[in-house]
Amino acid sequence: MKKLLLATAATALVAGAASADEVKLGVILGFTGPIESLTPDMAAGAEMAMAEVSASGNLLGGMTVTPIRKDSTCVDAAAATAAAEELIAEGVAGIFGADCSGVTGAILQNVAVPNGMVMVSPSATSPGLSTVEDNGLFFRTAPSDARQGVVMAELLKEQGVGSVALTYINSDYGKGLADSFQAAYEGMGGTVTISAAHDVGKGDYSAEVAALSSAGGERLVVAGYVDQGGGDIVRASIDAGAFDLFHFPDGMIGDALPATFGADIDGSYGQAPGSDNPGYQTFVSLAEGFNGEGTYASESYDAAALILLAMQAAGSTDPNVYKEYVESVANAPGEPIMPGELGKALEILAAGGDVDLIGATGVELVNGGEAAGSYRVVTFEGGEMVTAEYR
Amino acid sequence: MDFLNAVVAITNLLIIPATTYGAQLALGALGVTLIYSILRFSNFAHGDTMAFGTVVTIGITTLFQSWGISLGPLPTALLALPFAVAITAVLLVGTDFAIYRFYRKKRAVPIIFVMASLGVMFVMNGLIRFMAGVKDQTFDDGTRFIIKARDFKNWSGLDEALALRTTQVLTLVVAIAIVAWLFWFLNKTRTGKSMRAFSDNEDLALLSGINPNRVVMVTWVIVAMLATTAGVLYGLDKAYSPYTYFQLLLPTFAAAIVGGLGNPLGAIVGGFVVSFSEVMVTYVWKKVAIYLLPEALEPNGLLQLMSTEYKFAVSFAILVVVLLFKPTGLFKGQSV
Amino acid sequence: MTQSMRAILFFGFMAALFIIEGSTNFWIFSGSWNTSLVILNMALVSAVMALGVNLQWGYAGLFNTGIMGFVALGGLAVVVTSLPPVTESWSAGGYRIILGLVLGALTIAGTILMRMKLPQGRLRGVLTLAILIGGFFLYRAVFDSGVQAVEAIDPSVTGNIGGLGLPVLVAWPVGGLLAAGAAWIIGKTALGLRSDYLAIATLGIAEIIVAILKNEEWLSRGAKNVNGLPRPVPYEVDLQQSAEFVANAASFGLDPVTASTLYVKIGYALLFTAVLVTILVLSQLARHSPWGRMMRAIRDNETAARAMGKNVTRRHLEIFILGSAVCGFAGAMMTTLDGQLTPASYHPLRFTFLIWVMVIVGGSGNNLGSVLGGFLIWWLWVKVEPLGQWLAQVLTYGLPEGHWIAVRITEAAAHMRLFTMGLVLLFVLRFNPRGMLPEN
Amino acid sequence: MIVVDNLHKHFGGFHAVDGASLSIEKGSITGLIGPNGAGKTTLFNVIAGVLEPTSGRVMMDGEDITGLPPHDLFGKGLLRTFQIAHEFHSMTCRENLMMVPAGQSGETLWNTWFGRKRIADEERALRAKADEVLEFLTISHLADEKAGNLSGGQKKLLELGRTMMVDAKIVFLDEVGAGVNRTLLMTIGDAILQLNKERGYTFVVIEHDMDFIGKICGPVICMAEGKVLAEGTLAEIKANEQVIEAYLGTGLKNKDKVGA
Repeated sequence: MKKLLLATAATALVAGAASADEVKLGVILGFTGPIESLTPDMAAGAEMAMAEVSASGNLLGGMTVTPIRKDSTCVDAAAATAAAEELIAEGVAGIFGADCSGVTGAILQNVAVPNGMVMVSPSATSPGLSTVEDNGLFFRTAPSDARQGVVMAELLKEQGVGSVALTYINSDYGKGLADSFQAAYEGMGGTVTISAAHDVGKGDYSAEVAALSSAGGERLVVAGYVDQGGGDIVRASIDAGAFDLFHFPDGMIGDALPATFGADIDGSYGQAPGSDNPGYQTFVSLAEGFNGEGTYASESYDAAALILLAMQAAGSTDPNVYKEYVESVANAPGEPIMPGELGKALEILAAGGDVDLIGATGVELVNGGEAAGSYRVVTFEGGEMVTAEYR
Repeated sequence: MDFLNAVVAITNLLIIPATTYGAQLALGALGVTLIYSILRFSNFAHGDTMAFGTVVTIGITTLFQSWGISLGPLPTALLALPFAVAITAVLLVGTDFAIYRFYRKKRAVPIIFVMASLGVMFVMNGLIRFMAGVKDQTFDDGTRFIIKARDFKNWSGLDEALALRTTQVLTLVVAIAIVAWLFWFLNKTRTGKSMRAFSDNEDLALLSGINPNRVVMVTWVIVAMLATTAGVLYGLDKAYSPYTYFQLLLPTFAAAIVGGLGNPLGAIVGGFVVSFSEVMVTYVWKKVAIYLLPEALEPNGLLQLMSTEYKFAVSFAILVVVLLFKPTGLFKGQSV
Repeated sequence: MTQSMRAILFFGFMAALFIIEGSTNFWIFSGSWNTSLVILNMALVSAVMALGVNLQWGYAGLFNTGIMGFVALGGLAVVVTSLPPVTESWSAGGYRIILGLVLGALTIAGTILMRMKLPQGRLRGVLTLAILIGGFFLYRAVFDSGVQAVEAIDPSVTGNIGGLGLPVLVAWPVGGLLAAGAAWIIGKTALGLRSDYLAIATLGIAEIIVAILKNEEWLSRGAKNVNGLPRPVPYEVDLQQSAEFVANAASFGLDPVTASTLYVKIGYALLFTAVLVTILVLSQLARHSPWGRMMRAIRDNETAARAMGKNVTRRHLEIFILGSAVCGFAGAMMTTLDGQLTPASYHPLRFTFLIWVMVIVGGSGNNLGSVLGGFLIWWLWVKVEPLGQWLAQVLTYGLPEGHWIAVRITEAAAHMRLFTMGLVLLFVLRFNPRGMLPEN
Repeated sequence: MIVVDNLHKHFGGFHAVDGASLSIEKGSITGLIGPNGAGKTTLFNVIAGVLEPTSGRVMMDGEDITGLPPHDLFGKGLLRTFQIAHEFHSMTCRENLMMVPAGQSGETLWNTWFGRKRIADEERALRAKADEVLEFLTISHLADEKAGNLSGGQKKLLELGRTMMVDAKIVFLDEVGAGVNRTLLMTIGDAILQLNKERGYTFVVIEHDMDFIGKICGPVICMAEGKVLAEGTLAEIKANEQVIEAYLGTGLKNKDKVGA
């Protein structure tokens, strides 16, 4: 009983007003619901950035960062809104999240914008979110799909691929990417033999593979995530001898691909945002106690880092002040910052310098918080993923 | 040659996967149907029971692997399966003892049981996530293939490939063995006969001296076996994740009802009806048509009845149609 | 304790929870009126949904697990009512889509008509097949080309046909109507089934409805969601920029941000309360009338009710449509509150089974009970999360940081939500099966 | 009044009613007896529209009523009670009675909201009528009791009472005496006789208690194995060899009853 009382007291203290040397950040992700298997790594990635900053002791004269986790449920907009309101009540200085575009839109419109709170999502890619009136408060580190579709189409055409089968995850990310790719590719004279959606969490993908392979095509474009059905489809296609060559957009790119499929996908191509960026490897090796290669884990690290660096640049934890600085710390010019160098970045900023967060994903923000930039083209040789070029 | 190609294409992409998936669904549906016929309610917690059994199997498999025990070319999970069945059976019998028995004594209406099973579903949902987290888990080891696609192409010289995975054969073999055993058990053993008598007419069965508690317990044990096996086979063939297993509840129910709730044979047929319809309705028949039809008739379109987005809707649509025109299912099941 | 005393007590308790949430920062309470009102608003919507389910289950004993589908249709109503029409889409293919749908409907109607006219036999079977197959291909040909044309128009932003451009409040009754229409079709076909079967059939039909919303982009933008739906209340940002409002807020001693967010939420709360009270009053009036008596008789004993001259089939259909319409109404309210339609977010655990927990915990058959259940369970649904985190803290108290048990428990805390709902449901079913406010 | 013509009702291979033909005189109280499993209740259920007949016809006052749904038959004045009491258990006795009359304006949703006045008037009249019926059945003291709490016999009375809420033409009583104590049974018997005399109800009564049958019934019909075995007065039936055979054939269970 005594323990219980003590714990209650402790909670009450934690929940109390932010002390002067502490800055709270909300971490709102779908810890339950359809993407519950991704969110632990995403949260860990973001919290890694926060811990790094706290440990450096350089944030605004030695402030520590406390993450406060809330469940967005991914699907329940009302519960997510309530959770976000609780974050506001707890006095957070910024919100990392949310994840799924649905709840992200709801929190953005109903909580973040009204309260003037900065929100950086690592994963919401819906093009629809670009049109939401956000007062410059909303940012995302996941790249927009529109440009990638064009890049991917160009790549395939240049390699002389005239027809592909296309499968996409039935979410705003997959659908958006599939749409932009199909439009671009067909505009260049290519043929998409079939465009078939696959759903998250439906385990059995025989119907999709059957449809894709009987429609045929020189390559299979898999606009999905390795651990959310995309991997299963690749596996089933290889197993059935339906496709040997694939093309992978960013959601699929990661060391999980060569690790899972080895030489089976030799000759395939893919692209992911990134300049010649060793940051990703650094991030993965720094990740402790979680899987740094998890989908969106690296974007999460960058998102949290962005918020904190912007605070330092602005010299304030007030969202309405530091929102102006998010783009400048994300983009050139400035000293490039790799994962693990956040402490250094804070020092430079404190001294009045400028930084360019490269981070784990080579984050680059354009017009109003959309991530963009260059793409790294990869190919698979001898069971290894190698960089072919940058464009 | 063209004809052979067409046959191979259909076998490879339609018949083999649909048969495997169908067998997994059938095992799940058998569990649902047994509960329905003997305990007289639709158990909404069945998907999570499958998940629970699989989680336990994964745990034990990991343990075995750490001890260096393996089954050679077969997945270690097979060795862990009996232990997992035992643990799942304990859980199910415990659930019955703590929850369902009370309502049985009160002779509550079936809907109350269904509601209680909803509660159990919620609780199990939390429980399995607490036990094994939320991540996808692959626990298949051993040899992956019996026939490899490329080997087959080289061997046969056909344009179309044929592949056969170990887990696919395993699913079928295990499913057939279990179903055979189940039918033998229900028809030949004393306990099985008393279960059938209990299912046909509870009051008469009680009068003739059958111990209802024993029947119920045996039922739960068998359900544990069916559910765990179904879950493990599914997980071996694909992967385990708690969210997916909850989603399995719906096609499983569809299978049980299409076949006729309460009828074991119906459950098996229902499983295959659902799996085959999902694949066939969304299948792109273009390639097969090109192989089989004279050139002049070659199709331009994909010859796809419905896009794959609707594959889940297909099984429900079949469910609804069957319910409307043949409410007791294809094989005569029980009505409430 | 009398029924009304109980009701007053429980609602008083509920009110206290909201007041503490708004005023006191202690334990799991956040001490923010904004949070309190956010929870309250969705609680009001949940209460309306629970009322709809109670109509079907409490009044007539219909086990409908397709609530999700009706709620989703309500959401769709907001899109097709309040969005401005996309004129390019209409000229590109909108009319072809409508024509396609009409052709599809004609095919089905024709089949039914033919089957009614002709005697059973081979001719009828062959004709059925012929009409269905022919109709299907005709429908697909017209419909698909229309859909392609519409979805090709600026797919990342529109790609749909838009709506009628009416005020968003009109969408609420439209949501009810859409749900009622669907319920009519479903009821006509599936209501003959008994309990378990009806449950599974409706569960399946709801999945089909959501699958359609998820994939028919010309209608709902599918997985790409519809953002920025119009609101019946002003935008906070506009209020913050209005000098008059800021001055008014200051006179209350509030800063503009707090004042504007509270203002908007109270606006919603008033609208929702008006709806809830109206539906509650109408339900109560119906309940305490010969109509309610007849419904209870049907629920108690269908056979006897039939023998006593009641047309049970028609009455079941009537109440199924009515309850579904209420759910559709609530679905439209919810989508308006969210400001967006996200078809992928409709999930049976949340939008069907949770509503059932509300009805059962509150007291099936009792309208006030359903409202109470809606409030309480929604409050729990939100608050179980901080409760779980608190519990995790208590359980891991004294363990070194990063200890695997502590990590495990903390990770699992989020899953307390479903677990708790299950426990609550089981406990109520076992120890208080008639709910907190039983039917009198 | 009712003519049943060569009626069959099969459940799978089991012929519950196997070519029964009978007619019931207007104004009579007809007893329907027979050993267990003779098909009496199934016959009732087919006549009352609960079950579709496999073949055969049912006529009422010269009109074919075969296969009409129960609520239509109710409208034609054909009412019934059940072998196992089918009370509306969560409703009070008075409500059980008040729900019976058809065409109450309060049964339309619109009126429950906007026609309260009319409903109130109707309810007053209904309530008075229900109280009258309760009085007649000597269970006035149970008016506000939940029907589910009644004893088996009281439930039977209540079911009989329901038939009195409207102007019935013919009432089918299924084992009205089962599980009812003797005193109560006599009360029921009196009520039936009185209704028959004063209101001109025609009754068809399934009953195993031969005393009761003897007391109230004029013609008696005996069924066995789904067929009509004999028709006549109770005395004639009792003397019928075939009838005795049929009862004996089913074992000794019913023997003492037929002899009693």
